[in-house]
Amino acid sequence: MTGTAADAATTTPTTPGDPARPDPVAMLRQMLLIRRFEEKCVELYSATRIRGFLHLCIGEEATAVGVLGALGPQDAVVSTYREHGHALARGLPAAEVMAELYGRATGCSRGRGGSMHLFDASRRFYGGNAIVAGGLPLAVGLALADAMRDRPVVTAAIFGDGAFAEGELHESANLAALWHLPVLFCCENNLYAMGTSLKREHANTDLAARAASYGMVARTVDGMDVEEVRAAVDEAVASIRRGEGPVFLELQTYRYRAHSMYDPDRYRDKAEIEHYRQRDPIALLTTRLLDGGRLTTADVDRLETDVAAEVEAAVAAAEAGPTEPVADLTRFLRTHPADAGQGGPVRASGPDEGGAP
Amino acid sequence: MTGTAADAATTTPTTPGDPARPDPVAMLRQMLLIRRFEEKCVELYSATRIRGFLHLCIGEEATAVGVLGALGPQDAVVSTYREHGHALARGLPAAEVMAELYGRATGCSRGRGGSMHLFDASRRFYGGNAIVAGGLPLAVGLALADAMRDRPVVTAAIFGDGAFAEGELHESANLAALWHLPVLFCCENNLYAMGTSLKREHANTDLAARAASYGMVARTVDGMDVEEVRAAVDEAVASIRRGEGPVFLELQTYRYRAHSMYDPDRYRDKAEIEHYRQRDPIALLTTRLLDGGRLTTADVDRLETDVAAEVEAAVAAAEAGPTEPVADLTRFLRTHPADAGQGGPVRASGPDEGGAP
Amino acid sequence: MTTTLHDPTRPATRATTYREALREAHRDAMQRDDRVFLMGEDVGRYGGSYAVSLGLLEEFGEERVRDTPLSESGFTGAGIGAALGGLRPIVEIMTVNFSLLALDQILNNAATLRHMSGGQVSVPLVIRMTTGGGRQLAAQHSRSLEAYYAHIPGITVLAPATLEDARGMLWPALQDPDPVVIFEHGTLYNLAGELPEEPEPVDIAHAAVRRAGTDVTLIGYGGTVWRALAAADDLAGRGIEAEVLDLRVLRPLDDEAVLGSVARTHRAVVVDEGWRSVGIAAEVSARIAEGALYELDAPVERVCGVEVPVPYPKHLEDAALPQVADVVAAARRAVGDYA
Amino acid sequence: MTTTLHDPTRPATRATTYREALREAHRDAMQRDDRVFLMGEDVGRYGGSYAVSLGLLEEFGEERVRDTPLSESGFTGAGIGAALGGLRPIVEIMTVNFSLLALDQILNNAATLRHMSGGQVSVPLVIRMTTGGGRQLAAQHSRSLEAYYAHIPGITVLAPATLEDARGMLWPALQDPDPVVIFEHGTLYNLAGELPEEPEPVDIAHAAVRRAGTDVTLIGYGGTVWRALAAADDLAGRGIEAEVLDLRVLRPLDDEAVLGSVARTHRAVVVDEGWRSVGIAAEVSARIAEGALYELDAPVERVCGVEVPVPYPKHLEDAALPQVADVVAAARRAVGDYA
Ligand SMILES: Cc1ncc(C[n+]2csc(CCOP(=O)(O)OP(=O)(O)O)c2C)c(N)n1
Ligand SMILES: Cc1ncc(C[n+]2csc(CCOP(=O)(O)OP(=O)(O)O)c2C)c(N)n1
Ligand SMILES: [Mg+2]
Ligand SMILES: [Mg+2]
Repeated sequence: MTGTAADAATTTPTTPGDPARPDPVAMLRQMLLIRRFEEKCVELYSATRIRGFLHLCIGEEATAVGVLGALGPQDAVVSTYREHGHALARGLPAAEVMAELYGRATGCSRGRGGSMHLFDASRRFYGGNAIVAGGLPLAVGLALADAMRDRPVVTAAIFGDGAFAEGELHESANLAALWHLPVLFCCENNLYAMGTSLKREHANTDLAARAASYGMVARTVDGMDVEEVRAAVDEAVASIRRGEGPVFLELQTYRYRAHSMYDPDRYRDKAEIEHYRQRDPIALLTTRLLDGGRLTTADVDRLETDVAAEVEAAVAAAEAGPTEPVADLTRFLRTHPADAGQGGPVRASGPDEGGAP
Repeated sequence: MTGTAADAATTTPTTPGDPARPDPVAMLRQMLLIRRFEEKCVELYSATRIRGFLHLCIGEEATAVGVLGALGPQDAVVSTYREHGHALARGLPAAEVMAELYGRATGCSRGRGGSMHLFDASRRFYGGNAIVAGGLPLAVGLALADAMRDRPVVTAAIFGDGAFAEGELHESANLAALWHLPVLFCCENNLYAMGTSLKREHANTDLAARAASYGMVARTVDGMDVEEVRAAVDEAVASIRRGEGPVFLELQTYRYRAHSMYDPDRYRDKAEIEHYRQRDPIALLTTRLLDGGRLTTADVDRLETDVAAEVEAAVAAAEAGPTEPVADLTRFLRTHPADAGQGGPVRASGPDEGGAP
Repeated sequence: MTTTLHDPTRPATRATTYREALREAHRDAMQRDDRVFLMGEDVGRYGGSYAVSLGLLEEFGEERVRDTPLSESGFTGAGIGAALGGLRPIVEIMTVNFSLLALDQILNNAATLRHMSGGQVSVPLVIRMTTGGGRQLAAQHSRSLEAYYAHIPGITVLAPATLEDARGMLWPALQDPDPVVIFEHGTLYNLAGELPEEPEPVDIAHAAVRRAGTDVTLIGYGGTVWRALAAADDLAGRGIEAEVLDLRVLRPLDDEAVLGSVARTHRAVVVDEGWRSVGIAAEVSARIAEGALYELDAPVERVCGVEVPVPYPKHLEDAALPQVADVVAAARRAVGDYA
Repeated sequence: MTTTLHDPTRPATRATTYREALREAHRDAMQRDDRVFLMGEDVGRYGGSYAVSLGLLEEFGEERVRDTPLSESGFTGAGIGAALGGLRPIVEIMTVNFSLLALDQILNNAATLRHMSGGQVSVPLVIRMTTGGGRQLAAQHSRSLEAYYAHIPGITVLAPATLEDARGMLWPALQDPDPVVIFEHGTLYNLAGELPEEPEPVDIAHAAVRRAGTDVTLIGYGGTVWRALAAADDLAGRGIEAEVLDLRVLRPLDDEAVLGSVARTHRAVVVDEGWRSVGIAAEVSARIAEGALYELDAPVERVCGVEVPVPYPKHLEDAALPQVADVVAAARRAVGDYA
C-alpha cells in the first residue's frame, strides 16, 4: 500500500471516480463536502429540522471518498445507517440527500427513509440499511446477479466493525468466497459499535486476518488517509474485475462524534478522540497538498466556499421541498402498474408533486 | 496427538468416563454398542417401529466415544439430530434411547422427541437439536452459567461441518472465545452436509484454521481413531478446566450410511465410502487390541454377544413400554406446580404410567 | 389421494403428482426465462430434500440450480440481492422451521425495500418452503408458521393445495415484481392425480370453492383443504352440505370469496394447522365477524393446531393437529347438530 | 404524561419515570437473587440504548451487566443456555426490529425445550425489548412485532403500559420457570408519575381496567393504552363512556377480562400498533366474536398500524400509526354515533 498514494497525489487532476487516476483535489473537495454537510446536519438536528436517528461519519470521510471514488457507475453499493458520506461520495446530489433528511418528497428516497435509508437506484446505491449486517447478503446477491450475467461489475458492501460479529457477516463472506463473487467488503473499523469497543466485541480484533480465513484476499488499510484507501480500493477493484474473487478491506478509522445524536458518549476517553483528531483525514490531505505545492491556502479557501455554498443550496432546496401527500402512504408497497417509472424522488418536472410542507 | 493414544491402549482397564485413564476395551464396547444399536434401528425402521427422521452415525462411533468418554458427570453436552451415539456414550441407557425412538413414555424424552431429540437432564445431556447449529448458543450459555458460578465444568457442543456455515457458529465461537468460556467445540466433519460436500459448503475447508481465527485453540484430529480422539479431547478438556478458554476440535470422520433414511444417497461415490470403510474405527481399534495382545478373538466375541444382548433387551423394553396418554399432550408446555419432579421418562416406579401402546 | 376423476369430455390429461407438478413448473419457468434460477440447500446434487428439483441440475447446470451452504439468512438475502440485480431467483428454504433464520431478511429487506426507497427498487423474488406436520418429525420439524409471513405487508403468500396450483402458481409468482412466498405442505408431495396435457393458467389472487354447499363454509388452505373435503363428505352423510373454500392466497386474503361464501352458508369453520392464537385462522375469523356479523348464525369455529410443539409419537401428533373428525365436530356445532 | 395524581390519603409516593421504574426493578431483582444478570448490546458501558440500565454496571460489575457483541441469535441463545444452567438471565434485545435474528432461538429452543424433552428442562429466561413507532425512526426501527411472540406456545408475553407495571412485572417474570418476553414501548420511557415508596406487587396473568365505562370497550396494550385513555376522554365529551382495558399480558390473553368487559359494553375497539392482518388485534377480535357473538351490538373494530413499513416523515408516520382520533372514530362507529 505504499508508493501509490504519493504518486497519485502528483498526477494531473481528472474527474473523480475515474479508477485510473484518482484526483486528490477532488477527493479533498468531497471530504470537505461530507464534513460540512454533516456539521450542518448537527445544527439542523438541534433546530429539529431533522428528526429520528442521525449517525454522523465525521472523522471517517476518507473511507467514504476512498472507496466510492474507485467505483464506476455500473458498480453497486450497499451501505449502512451511517451513510451520508457514502451517498455523497457516490454522487447523490447533496440537495436530494438533505431533502431526505428533512423527509421531503424531493429526497432521494422520497423522504420516506430519512438519514438511515438513502437510496438511489439510478446510481446503484441500494441503501441505507439499519439492520446491522443486514445489507451484506444483499451485496452477495447483487454480485451473484452480475457474475451470472457476466457483467464486469463490483458490488461494494460497506459495514462496521460491529457488523463483523453478526452471523450474516460469516454467511456472506463464505458465500462470496465460495462462489468467487465480485464483492468488495469494506469494513469501516472505527473501534466502536455504539458504546462497545472493538476488544469487547471481538475475541480476535484482527478483522482482516479473520476475513482471510474465508479464503479471500484481506488487507488492513489506514482509513484516515484517503489516498491510501483509494489505492487499496483501486487495487482490490482491479483484482475483483479480473475475476479473482472477493476482497476484504479493513479500513481503520474513527468517528469523532457520538454514535448518534441520542448518544451521550460516556464510554470513550476524550484523549482517544483527541488522538484521532490529530490524524484527521481532511487535515492530513490538505497539509500534504499544501506541502507538495499542489494547492495554495487560497485554493483551500475556495474549496471551502464552494462546498459551503453547495450545502446552503441543499438546505434551501430541502426547506422548499414538498412533502408526500398522506394519500400516498400505501403507495409503492407493492408494484402497481400505474406507478411504473414513478418511484424515487419527486423532481421539479415530475408528474406527481406532493403537497406543500 | 501422538504417543498418548498408544500409551493409553496399554494402561489397565478402568471405568469408562474416567478422564485420567481411558480404557480402550471399554471404548471398543461402547463403539460396538452404538453400531449394533443403530444397525438394529435400520431394521426397526423398515419394520415401521421407528418413524420420522432417523440419522445414523454408523462409521462415526469413534467421535462419540472419544468425546463423551472424556467428560465427567458434571460436564454438559449439547448435540444434534445425529446423536444416538452421543447419548449412548454419555451413558443414557440403551433401553431409554430405544424407547424414545419408539415414541414410548419410557423414552428418555418421554417419547416426545424421537430420534432427533434425546434428552437426559440428569446426565446434563441437553439434546438432540434438529436446527442445524441451533444448539451452539445454548452451549455457550451453559458454559457461561458454569463460569459465572465458578464451577470447573466443561460444556461440549457437538455439531457437523454443515453447521459451520451457519451464522450461529460464528456468533457462538466469538462469544465463547471473547468471554473465555469453558466450551469444547467438537465439529464432526464427515465431509457432507446432506448431499452437499465440504468443498461446496465452505470456501476454506480447513475448519480448524478458521476456528483458530476466533482466537481459540483449534486442532484437527483423526476422527476414525477413537484413541486419538480421546487423547485430543482429554488434552482439550484439561486445558479448558485449567481456565484456558474454549477449544475447537475438528474430528475428521465419515458416515457410511445415507444422511437419513429418506436419503437415496445419489451424491457420493461408492469408492469414497469404501475408502473410509477401510478405516473403520471399530475394526481399527479391534485390530490394534488384538495385535497388542490386549484382547483375544474370544474376548471380542464376548463383547459382541454382550452388546447384542443389551440391544435386544432395549428393543424388548421399548416394545413393552407404554405410550403417553393423549390427555398429556399439553402437559409440560409450561411448568405446572403439580408437575414438579414429574418430567422425563416414565419409569416403572413412577407415579404416572401412560396408557398401553 | 386422487384430485381429479377421469372424464372423457375433458381435455387430454396425464397422471402426475404434486411433486412432479412443482418440478415441471420449475422446468417450464427456467426454460421460458433465463433470469430464473433456483437456489437453496441441496436443491442440486441431492435433488431437493423433497425431490422437487430432481434432475434440474443435470438439465440446467449448477449455476441455475445452485446448492447453497447451510446459511438461510445469507442465501435468502442473496436471493433478494440477485432480484435487485435483475434476476428472478427462486429461493428454496428447506422447511418453514428453518425460515426463522431468514425472517429478518424477508421482513426487513424483501418486504420493505420498495416502499422505504420510495418505489425505486423492487424485489421480484420467489421463496418456496415446505410446511406442516403429519410425518412424525417432532417439534422442530413440524411447524406451520404461515402466520408469520401473512402478517408482513409487501409480500404475497401462496399455499397451493392442488396439482393445478402446484403446477400453475410458480409462473405468475415469478411475474410478480414483488416478493412471493409459497408454502408447500409436506404431506402433499405424493398427492397423485391428473393434469391437463397443456397446463392451464391459474391466478394468484383468489380463493377457490372446492366443493359447493349451503349449510356451513369450511375454510382451509394447503394441507387442510383435503381434510376439509373429507369432512364435507362425512357431513354430507349426516345431511349437512358443507362448502369448502380453499384460501389459496394467505396474503392478501380474498375477502370477497370468504364473505361471499359465509353470506350463503351463515356459518364458518376455519381449519388451520398453525397454532390458534394470532394465526391465520384468527384473521379469517375476525374478518368474518367484522364483515358479516349480521350474517352469522353461529360463532365462527377455529379448528387449529393445538398450542404445543408437535410431539413425535403418532397418537400425540394426531392429537396435536386438526383432524377430519375435529372439522366434522366443529361444523356440527356450528349448524347446531347435536344428534 | 402523568399517570397518577397526588392524593394525601394514599401511601407515600415519589416521582419517577417508566425508565427509572424499569431500572429500579432490575436493581431490585439483582439484589434479591444473585442468579439474575442482565445481558445485551450496550447494556453496560453505554448504559442501555434507552438508558434503562444506566448505573447498573457500576453497581453490579461487568459479569452481571454484560455487554454483548452484535450477535442477537448468539447471545439470546446463550441466555437460554444460561437459564438451562441454573441462572436467571435477563436478555435485552435492543429493539423488536432486531429480534427476528433471535427468533429461531426463542421459538425453536426457549419455547420448545421443556415440552419436547418431556418436562425435564426449563428455561427461566426473561427477554426484554423495545417496541413500536412514533419517534420518526423509519421502517426498520419502528416495528411492532408482538404478534410473532404472542403466537408461540410456551412463552408468556407482557406489555407494561404503566409505571406500576414497569416497576412490578420484572420480578414475577423472573420467578416464572418458563420464558417470558417483555415489550417496552419506545415512547413510554419518559412517562413520568408517582410510584409508592414501597413498590406493590403486580401479577403477570391479568388484564386491567384502566378506566370504567359502559358504552364501548377500548382494548389496548403498551403504548396504545394511553391513546385509548385519551380517546376515552374525548368520547366522554361526546357523551360516550368508554371502558379502557389494558391487556397487560399478550399471551396467554385474559379472556375473562376481555369478554367480561364486552358483556358490559357490547361493543369493542381493539387498538394495536402492529399490522392489522394476523396480529394481536385479530386474535382479540376473533375471541370476542367467538366468545360473545350474541353480546355484540356492533362488529368489533380494529384500529391498527396501517399495513406498510412506517415512513420517516412525521405526517406519514402519524398516518401509519393508530392515533387518538382514529380510536375515537372507531368507537363512534361502534356505538352508532354519526353526529
Ligand atoms: C441487528 C442490529 N442490532 C443492533 C442494532 C443497533 N445498533 C445500531 S448501530 C449499532 C452499532 C454498530 O456498530 P458498527 O457496525 O461498528 O458500525 P458504526 O456504528 O461504528 O459505524 C448498533 C448496536 C441494529 N441497528 N441492528
Ligand atoms: C437450520 C437448518 N437448516 C437446514 C436443516 C436441514 N438439514 C438437516 S441436517 C442437514 C445437514 C447438516 O450437515 P452437518 O452439519 O455436516 O451434519 P451431519 O448431518 O453431516 O452430521 C441439513 C441441511 C436443518 N435441520 N436446520
Ligand atoms: Mg464501528
Ligand atoms: Mg456433515
